[in-house]
Amino acid sequence: MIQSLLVANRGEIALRVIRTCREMGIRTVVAHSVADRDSLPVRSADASVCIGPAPARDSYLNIRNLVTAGVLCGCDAVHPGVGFLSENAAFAREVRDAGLIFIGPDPDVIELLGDKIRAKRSAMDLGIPVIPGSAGPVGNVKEALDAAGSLGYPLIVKAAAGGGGKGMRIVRSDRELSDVLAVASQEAMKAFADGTVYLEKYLENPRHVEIQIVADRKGNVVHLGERDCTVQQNHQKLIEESPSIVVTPELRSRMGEDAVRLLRVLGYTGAGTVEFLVDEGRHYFMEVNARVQVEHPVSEAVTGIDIIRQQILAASDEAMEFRQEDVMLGGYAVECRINARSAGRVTRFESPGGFGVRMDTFLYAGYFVPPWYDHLVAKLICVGRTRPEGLRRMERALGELTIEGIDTNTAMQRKIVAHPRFRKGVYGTSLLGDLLKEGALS
Amino acid sequence: MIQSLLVANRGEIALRVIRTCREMGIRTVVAHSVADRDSLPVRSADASVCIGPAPARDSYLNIRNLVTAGVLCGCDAVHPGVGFLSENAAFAREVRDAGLIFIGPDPDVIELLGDKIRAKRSAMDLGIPVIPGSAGPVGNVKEALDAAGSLGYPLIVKAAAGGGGKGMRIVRSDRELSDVLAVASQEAMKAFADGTVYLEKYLENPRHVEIQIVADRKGNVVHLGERDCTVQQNHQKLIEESPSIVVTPELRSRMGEDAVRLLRVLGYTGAGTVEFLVDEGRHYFMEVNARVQVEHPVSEAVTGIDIIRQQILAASDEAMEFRQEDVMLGGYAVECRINARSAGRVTRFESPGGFGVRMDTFLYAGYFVPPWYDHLVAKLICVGRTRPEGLRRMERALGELTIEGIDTNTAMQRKIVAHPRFRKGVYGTSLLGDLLKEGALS
Amino acid sequence: MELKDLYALMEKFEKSGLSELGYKKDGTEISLKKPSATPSYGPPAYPTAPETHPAPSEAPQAGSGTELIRAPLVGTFYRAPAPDAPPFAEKGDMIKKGKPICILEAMKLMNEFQAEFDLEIVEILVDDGKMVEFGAPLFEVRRI
Amino acid sequence: MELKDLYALMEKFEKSGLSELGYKKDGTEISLKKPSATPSYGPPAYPTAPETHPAPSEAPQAGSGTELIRAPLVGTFYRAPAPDAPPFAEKGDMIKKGKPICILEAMKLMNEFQAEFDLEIVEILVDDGKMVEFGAPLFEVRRI
Repeated sequence: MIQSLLVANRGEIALRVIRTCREMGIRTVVAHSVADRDSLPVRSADASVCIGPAPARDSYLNIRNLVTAGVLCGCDAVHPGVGFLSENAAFAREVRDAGLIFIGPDPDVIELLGDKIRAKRSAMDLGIPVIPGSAGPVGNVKEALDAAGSLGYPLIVKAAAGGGGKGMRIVRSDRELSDVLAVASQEAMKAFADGTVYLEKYLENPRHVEIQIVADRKGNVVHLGERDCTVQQNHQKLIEESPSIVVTPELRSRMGEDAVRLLRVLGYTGAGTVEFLVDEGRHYFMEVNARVQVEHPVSEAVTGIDIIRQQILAASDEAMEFRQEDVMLGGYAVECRINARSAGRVTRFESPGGFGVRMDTFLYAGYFVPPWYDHLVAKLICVGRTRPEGLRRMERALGELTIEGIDTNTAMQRKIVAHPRFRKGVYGTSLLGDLLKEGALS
Repeated sequence: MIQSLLVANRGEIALRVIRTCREMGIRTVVAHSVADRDSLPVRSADASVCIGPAPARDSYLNIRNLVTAGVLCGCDAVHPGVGFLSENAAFAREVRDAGLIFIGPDPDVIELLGDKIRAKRSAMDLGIPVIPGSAGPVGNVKEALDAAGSLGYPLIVKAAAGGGGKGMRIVRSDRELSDVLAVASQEAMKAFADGTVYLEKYLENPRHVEIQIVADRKGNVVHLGERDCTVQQNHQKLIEESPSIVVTPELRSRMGEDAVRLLRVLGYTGAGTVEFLVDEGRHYFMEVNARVQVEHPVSEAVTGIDIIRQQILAASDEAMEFRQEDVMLGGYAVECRINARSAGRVTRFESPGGFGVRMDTFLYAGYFVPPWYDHLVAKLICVGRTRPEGLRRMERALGELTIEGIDTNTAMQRKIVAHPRFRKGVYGTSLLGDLLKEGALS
Repeated sequence: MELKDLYALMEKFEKSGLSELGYKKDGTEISLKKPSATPSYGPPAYPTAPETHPAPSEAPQAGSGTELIRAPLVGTFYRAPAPDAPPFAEKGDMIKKGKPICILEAMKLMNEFQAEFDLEIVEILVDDGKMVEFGAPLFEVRRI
Repeated sequence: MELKDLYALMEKFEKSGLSELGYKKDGTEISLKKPSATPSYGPPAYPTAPETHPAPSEAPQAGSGTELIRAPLVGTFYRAPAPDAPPFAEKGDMIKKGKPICILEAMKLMNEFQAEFDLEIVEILVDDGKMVEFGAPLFEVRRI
């Protein structure tokens, strides 16, 4: 069993990992940049080590300093959190080569899943439905136009190494395709050091639904139901729910089984997410996130399972504490991401509380939110026996959340949660853009 | 359905009621004393009304002002919370006579259950096991000695109208009994304006286990499992758990059925608790608390049922939202009561968070804890799949709880939760006294 | 001015409701100041601002030479013994100690309140028939 | 006014709730002021105090005329190129720009660090073989 763990991340996910480690009796060392010296994770951990200056490329992305810190601080494992190096195969390899346990899947699996084209082919090989697209990368305009001819518009140009909307373009004609191909490729090259792009049929307004997987090293692969992450702003998730209002028990089984089959074949271990688009009752494989996700508490709420604990047990070669048939999906859970819109000192912070409310945050009164990193500052999770009950609770809890000194999206989240279209549940990924256009959120 | 509700209480229970009302779309008016003008419940409610000066007898116990406030503020219901007037039949009658709904059982039922001797007889009539004792009140020393002769020592002298340890005395000989009878009666008279006392066999070190009941006005009476409240200091509960480590599924059914039978026969409605002592695998009826209890969140955690909501639905003549067979007891929950040991200004307050943690408190940084009222300032509830998991989480969460400016029992709670004897689970109501004597908590 | 005079002044000033004091006489100059009420503690500002009831007891303040008569219970404020009767007191009236000045109705009981001393009604602070909470100012009066 | 009077006044003022005091008489001028009570922000004090690593970068501070050379990476600090070799630098040594002063080992790589200017070693702040975090002060030096 792991005795001492380096947390190679910051913010709420670092605190999240520290909390589970404390409950498991694991010593934590948190790696931090100069800007995060006074952060709550640093104060909460058993020890801390400064690994670089404020800019992430020199600290949280500094593989050499992170691995050295893990070794010299006497850790036997490294948790990469989310973002930063969490899906970086080279980092996972360096951690392993230094004799430490990387909390995540094997580097080769990370690498394969990081290539969106290879991941999609793996799914296709298993007969998992995928969105029709080019068979592989499109190297030039001619190849692209040929593929487009047989697929039909609208299409989406995607980066093979991508994520987060970078290198992504929607095109509706040969002309547009010819125009953006080079731009998308250059953007991909800049973001991921890999300019490979491919084409996919563009679904106009689908639901984004993903399956949470946990897998150990004894061959157990279990899914924890789905999360509906359809409410997105510029491909960034804002609100996540489980169960999804559009997923029937039959669809849940099909998606769950597809996700389990895929990750079993790939020899995946730890926590991972298989992302699908759902359109008119059908699901299409999109990609795999080879790490724990920001929205994992939603699945924890409906299953009662601590996903970070399962990651750590899997990495320790321990068997999972349950089987698929033990996983009971109960009630409804929803998460609102609270994002900062400005850096600055938090002058007042009051957390919501009471029945069915969970708060994950690294904020405290007096904390200075630095301008260097991701804008996520808190995750508010509410449960209910039903979706209406859970959403009423979320409205109530958002009303209690008080953050002063910095600007946040709390008011906008309240408006989304209260909006009749969101409440009714009939919408696709365009919901947020539509509401913004209508001025319904201002 | 109730539209507008007067909260005739303060502190965390007032906030608890306001939260559920907000989720149900019910307007809240909170009644407050002069001392509570700046309290979080007052700020959180839709409206507030000052009903008297700081001392509770002139404000929170002032029936005339409370009922008048409810009527004049346009409320159609009154929630009495816990303590204060929550088990006062006269208050319930005044509320009803003023044309408002009292959130609780009928005044006659409150009155019957307030008389511990009558309540015990009701249980005996149904064949529910009770602790052997005098058949009724003991009016003088001769009656008492006669009863003691057939019962045998040790015995406990109890006030018929009592609760909270007042008028209670343990006696181990005729001599002691003769000595304390008058004292106990006087104490009872002073505390409850009724000097009636009776005798019961004294169980040396039992478990305190209670059954949570919810009942509607359509004849549905359902139990939500048990709470183990064995960890007590001077008859004041400190830590509550569900399920109890000493309750087998068979015992749970027997206790649950006994509790349901009793409250069904009495025509009980709303939320109530049937308290038992458990000794060597057997349960003995003790009394009924005709109100919601401080520790109700423990049962909410293991059932997913909002008990305050059920109270309000029952009082509105709505049918319960579930049947006994729908109630699934899942996992484990524990509550630690955080009590202030001094009044004063809270200079820093940080709430614990993360998976499996619920916080109910009316504290905030800058709040002045007044010296006038009950010392309970926060309730920390943790869940886990098992007792060890839930207790590890509680230890972690207590470690995160930061309250500065006033003295609290947080450190003592951490020591209890961490103590091997508590962890092992083999103890009775004397646990806390024993640990204090040993110096294990200082 | 001697130091002991200064000490006495400091003490008086501290107990007063003043925040600053300046004094200058015959070459003596004194200035005193209290800390401004930092830090700005207080409960969180909830989006739903609580309604306030008629005449909350914070305001208004009594003027110089006057004092406030406050509601000793929660009830409905009546200025007259019956709907068609003239009010007990009008602005400017002189009321003898023991004479009724208003009624507070609570739980269908009409509670008559009398002047506790000879007084002049400077201002009537609540409208007839309105609810008052405990401590709400009813009249601004001047002792006579 | 004598000094002892001033002392007495200071004491009284300190104990008082005042924030400022000015006094002027016969050519004597006194002004007293307390620090403003800004809210004491800062992270919560967790019961488990975090361990600190050797030479946290807050302390020590460079003295007057000297400066600190800090660790540019996380690693193990070595004063000599090999266990049996003499140290690159001792306290009091004058080191020419470009000459090695220490090694930081990270991921089995020995990273040699050179003096960036001519300098005198005033103090060696880390023990040989100890771990240093990013920014940890290694040497206090004086430019020459």
